[in-house]
Amino acid sequence: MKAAVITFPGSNCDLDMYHALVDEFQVDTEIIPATVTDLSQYDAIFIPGGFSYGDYLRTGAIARFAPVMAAIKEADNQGKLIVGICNGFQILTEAGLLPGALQTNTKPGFICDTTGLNVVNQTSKFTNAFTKATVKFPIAHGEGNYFVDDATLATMQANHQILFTYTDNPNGSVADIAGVTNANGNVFGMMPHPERAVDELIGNIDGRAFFASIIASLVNQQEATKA
Amino acid sequence: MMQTYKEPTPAEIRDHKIYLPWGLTEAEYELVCQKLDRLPNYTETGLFAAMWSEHCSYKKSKPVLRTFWSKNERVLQGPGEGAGILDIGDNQAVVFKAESHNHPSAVEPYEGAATGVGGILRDIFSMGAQPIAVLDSLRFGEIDNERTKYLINEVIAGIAGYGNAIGIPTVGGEIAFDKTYAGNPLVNVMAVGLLDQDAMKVGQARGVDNSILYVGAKTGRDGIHGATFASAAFSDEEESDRSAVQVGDPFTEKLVMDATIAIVKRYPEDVIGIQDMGAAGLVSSSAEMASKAGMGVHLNLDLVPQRETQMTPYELMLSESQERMLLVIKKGSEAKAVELFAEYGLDAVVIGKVTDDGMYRLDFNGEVVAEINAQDLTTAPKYNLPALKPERLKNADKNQFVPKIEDLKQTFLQILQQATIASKASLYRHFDSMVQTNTVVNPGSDAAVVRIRGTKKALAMTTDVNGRYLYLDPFVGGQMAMAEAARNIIASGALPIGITDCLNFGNPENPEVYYELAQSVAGINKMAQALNTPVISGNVSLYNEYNDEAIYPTPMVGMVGLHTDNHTITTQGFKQAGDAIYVVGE
Amino acid sequence: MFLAKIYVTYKPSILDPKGETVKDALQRMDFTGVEDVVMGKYFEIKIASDDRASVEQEVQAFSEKLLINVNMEVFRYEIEAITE
Amino acid sequence: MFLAKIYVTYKPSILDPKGETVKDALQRMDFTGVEDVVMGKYFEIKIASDDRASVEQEVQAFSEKLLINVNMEVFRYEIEAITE
Ligand SMILES: Nc1ncnc2c1ncn2[C@@H]1O[C@H](COP(=O)(O)OP(=O)(O)O)[C@@H](O)[C@H]1O
Repeated sequence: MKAAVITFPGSNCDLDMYHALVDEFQVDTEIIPATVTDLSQYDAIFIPGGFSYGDYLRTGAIARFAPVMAAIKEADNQGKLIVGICNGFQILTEAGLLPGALQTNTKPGFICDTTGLNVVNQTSKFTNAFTKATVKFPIAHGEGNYFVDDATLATMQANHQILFTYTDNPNGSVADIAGVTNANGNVFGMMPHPERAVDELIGNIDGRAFFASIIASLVNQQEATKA
Repeated sequence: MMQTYKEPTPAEIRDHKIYLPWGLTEAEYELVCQKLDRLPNYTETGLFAAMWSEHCSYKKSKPVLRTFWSKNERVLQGPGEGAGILDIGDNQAVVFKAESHNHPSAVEPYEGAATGVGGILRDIFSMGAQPIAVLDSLRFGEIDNERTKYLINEVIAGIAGYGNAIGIPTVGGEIAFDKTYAGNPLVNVMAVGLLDQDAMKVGQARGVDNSILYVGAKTGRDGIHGATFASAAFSDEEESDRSAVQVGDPFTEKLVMDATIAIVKRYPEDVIGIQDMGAAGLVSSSAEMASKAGMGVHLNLDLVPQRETQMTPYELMLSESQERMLLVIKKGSEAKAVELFAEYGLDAVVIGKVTDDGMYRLDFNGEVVAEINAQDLTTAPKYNLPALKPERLKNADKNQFVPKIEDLKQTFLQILQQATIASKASLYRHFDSMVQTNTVVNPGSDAAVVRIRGTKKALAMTTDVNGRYLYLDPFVGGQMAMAEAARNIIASGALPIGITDCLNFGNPENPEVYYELAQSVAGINKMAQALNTPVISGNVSLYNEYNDEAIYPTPMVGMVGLHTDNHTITTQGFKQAGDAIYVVGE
Repeated sequence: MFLAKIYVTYKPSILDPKGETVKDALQRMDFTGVEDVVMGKYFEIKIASDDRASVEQEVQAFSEKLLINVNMEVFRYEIEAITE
Repeated sequence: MFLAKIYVTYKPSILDPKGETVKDALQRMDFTGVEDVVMGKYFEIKIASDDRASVEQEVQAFSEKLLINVNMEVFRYEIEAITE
C-alpha cells in the first residue's frame, strides 16, 4: 500500500498524518504538494487539516482549485480511497466529492477538545476495525458545523453514508454528523482528528482503529483483485 | 534635491523640534547632530528616533538587564539575538524567547495579540529553529465591565487566530485579573523552538558584498512608529493614537516560516544571517545586523516591495508591516535563494549589500537619503536612572502578609470564586494545543510538556508571575515568580534548565518604578543562579501606565525544563482513590 | 476599468450563526428594535476591460465558482465603469 | 420596519490578507482582468421603527460601536423602508 498526504499552502496537520501512517502503521507514505497533477501510483490519498490558503474566503474554497484536485477526482473515479480530515473534509465538500458543506460552529469560535463519537456503521472501508461503539477523538476547528439539506440527508441515511456522529454535538452539525462517505463509499471526511489519537504517549489511541480499517480494506481489495 | 514628496527640511526639523513627539529628547537630538556633524534630514531623524527608542535600544533598562546571569554549560546563545539557545544534548538545542504586545493589544486587542504571536515566532525561526510551542501570559482588569470582557475575548481570539492557523500549538499560559491592569492589559507571549545545533543562524550582516534579501509580505504604512508607541504611556485622551495598528496574516507567516527553515537546511553555507523585521521594521533589522557584524549596509529603497503607492523613505524604513524577514545571502547565491522562496509563493528581492565602511546608507529615487555610521544608529545614549524605594515599602506593616481567616470553609469558597483562581478552560479551549501531535501534557496541568519526536526527551514549559507579590516586595516577588515557575516544571517531572522573561513595568523615569524594576530583576537573578536556570532571552515593556498610574511590577518568567525520559512525565490530577497525599516542603 | 460590487449572503433556509451572534449582541446593547441580522460578505473587485458584457459574464462565473458555496449561499452584484 | 444594508471594508492603508488571497486565486483561475480585490463584510439588519431619522442614528451608532473596528475599518449604509 502506498499513501499520499496532500499538502496545500497553509495545511498544518500534514506531518501529523504522515507520522501516524509511517510511525504507527509503517505505511509507505509521501507528502505531496498541491501542485502535483498525477497521483496514479497511490492507493490511498489523505487530505490533512490546517488552514489551506488561510481559509480566508471560506474553508477549503480556494484549495479546491489547486492543480492536485483534478488528480484527486481521477482517483475518485477509479474508486481509490480518499480521506479528508478537518480542513481536508472542508476541501472535499467544497470540491463536491462529498455531499454537504461546513459552516461556522453554532457558537462561533475555534474549539480544541476531545469529543465522543458513535461509530454508526462498522462495516465501511473506514470503520471495519472498530470494536467499540463509541470512541473519543480530538477536535480542533471553528467551522465544523456540517450542513446538508433534508432530501440529501435522507438519501445519505438510506445509503449508510454516515459513519460517525457526535455523542455531544460540539458545533451544531445536522443530525449530529461527524463523518460521512460519498455514495460510493470510497471517499470519507470528518472534522475530528484520528491522527491525533494513535500514540500512547500523547494519551489517546482510539484513532488507531480508523487507520487499521483503511489498511484492512486495502488489503482486502488487493486480494480481491489478485483472486 | 529632486523630491516628489514634501518633508520638513533639516532646519525646519531643528526649529520646530518635530523630533520631540517621536520620542527624541532635545539632548539626544543634539547628540545626533554632533555624531553626524550636520543636521539630520527627515528620514535620518526618524531612523534615530526609532533606533534610540527604549523598545529598540533598551537605553533605560540596560544597566539593569546587564546584571542578568546568563552563562552556564548549556548556554549556546544568551541575550542579544532573536532568541536564546540552550544545549539539550544529542546535537539538539532548545530556542526560546518571550515578547510583550501590551500597547498594541490595548488599542486593538485581536490584531495586537495575533501579531504578538507572529512576532515571537519569527524570533524563533529566524535562528533557524522549528517552533514547537507557544505560551502566553495575560493580565486584564477585573471582569466587571464590557470593555474588559471585550479585551479578553479579542485577545484570546487573536492568539488562537494566529497560532491555530500557523499550526504551532499553544500549550500553556496563565491569566490573571486585577484592577491595576484595567487601563493597560498585558499580553505576553513566549515561543519555544527546536534546533539542530549545526543549523544555528544569527542576525548578522557579515562579508563585504554579500546581498541583503528582503523576504515575505510587501511593505505598507501599517504600524509606523510602533517602537516609539510602545515606549509611551496611555491616558484617556490619547486613545486616538491609532497609526500603529497592524494586521496579522498567519497564512503568509506559515509560508515564510517553512521557507526560512527550508533555506537554512538546503543551503546552510549560503545563508549568512537572518533577522526578522519586528519593531521599527527595516531600519532596526538592517542596522542591527550591520552593527553586530561591524559592517555597513547600502540599501536601495526603490527595490523594497511595496503594498501602497508613493511611500516615502521614512515610511518604508519605519513601517512595521508583518510577516517580513531580512536575510544576508552569500554573493552569487541570490538566484537560488530567490528560487526557493518562489517555491513557497513568496516575494524575495535583493535590496542591497553589505559594505565594509561601517556606514548605514540608503538610496531612494537615485539619491542618498540617509548616511549614518551604523554603530551610532544602534548605540543610543545610556541612562542611569535614579531609584527610590517606594514609601509603601519603607513603612510596610509585616502583619499585612498574615491572612486573617475566621471561617476556613468560607474563605476557601471565596478563593475558588476568584476569576484569577478559577479554571481558564473556557478560554484556552480556543487554542489548538495538540497540532503537531507532540503535546504530552495539554493546558490544565502545571507545566505543559512537548515531546521531542524520535528521542526519549521532552520539554516542559510554563509562564508565571504574581504582580501582587512584587507590589508588596519586588525582590521577594521576583524570587517567587521564579520559584513558582520552577515548581511547575518540577511537578511535571522535568529539570528546569533556563528562563526567558518579559519585564512589564511602568514609567522608569519614576524612581520608584525604577527601583521596582531593579529589585525584581535582582530577585529573579538570585533565583536563576540558585536553580542553575540562566536568563537566555527576554523583553522589556515599560510605560505600562494608565492616567499616570503604573501597573503592579509584573516581570513574567517563562521557564523551560528538560525531561530525559518521557516515561517519567507526571501530571497534576489525582490518579486513583486510596493513594496517599503528601505535603512536601515547609 | 470596471468595479464589481458583490454581495454574498446565506440562503434564507440556512442558519447564520454569525448573524445570530451579532443580533444578540445588538439586543443586549439595547438596540431593541433590531429584529434580524444577516451577516454576509462584500467584495469590491476591479476588473480591467472595456467590455461591460464580458465583465458581467466573468463576475457571474467567478462568483458561482469561487466566491460562493452554492449549497449555502446566494449572491447579487452591481457593476459600474470607473476611470483609472 | 426598515432594512439597513451596511458595507464594511478595511481602510485603504490596512493590509487585507483575505482580499489579496482571493485576488491571487482568481488570477490563478485565469480571470486575468482582475486587478484588485477588497473583501469586506455585509450586513442586512431589520429594525422595527416608524421613524427613519432615529433608525439612521441607531445604525450609525451601532455600526461604530459594534459592527466595525474604527481603527481599521470604514462603513457606509443604505436604509430603506420595508413592509412586513
Ligand atoms: N492563557 C492561557 N493559555 C493557555 N493555557 C492556560 C492559560 N491560562 C491558564 N492556562 C492553563 O491552565 C492551567 C492552570 O493555570 P494557572 O492557574 O496559571 O496554574 P498554576 O497556578 O498552577 O500555574 C495551566 O496548565 C495553564 O497552562
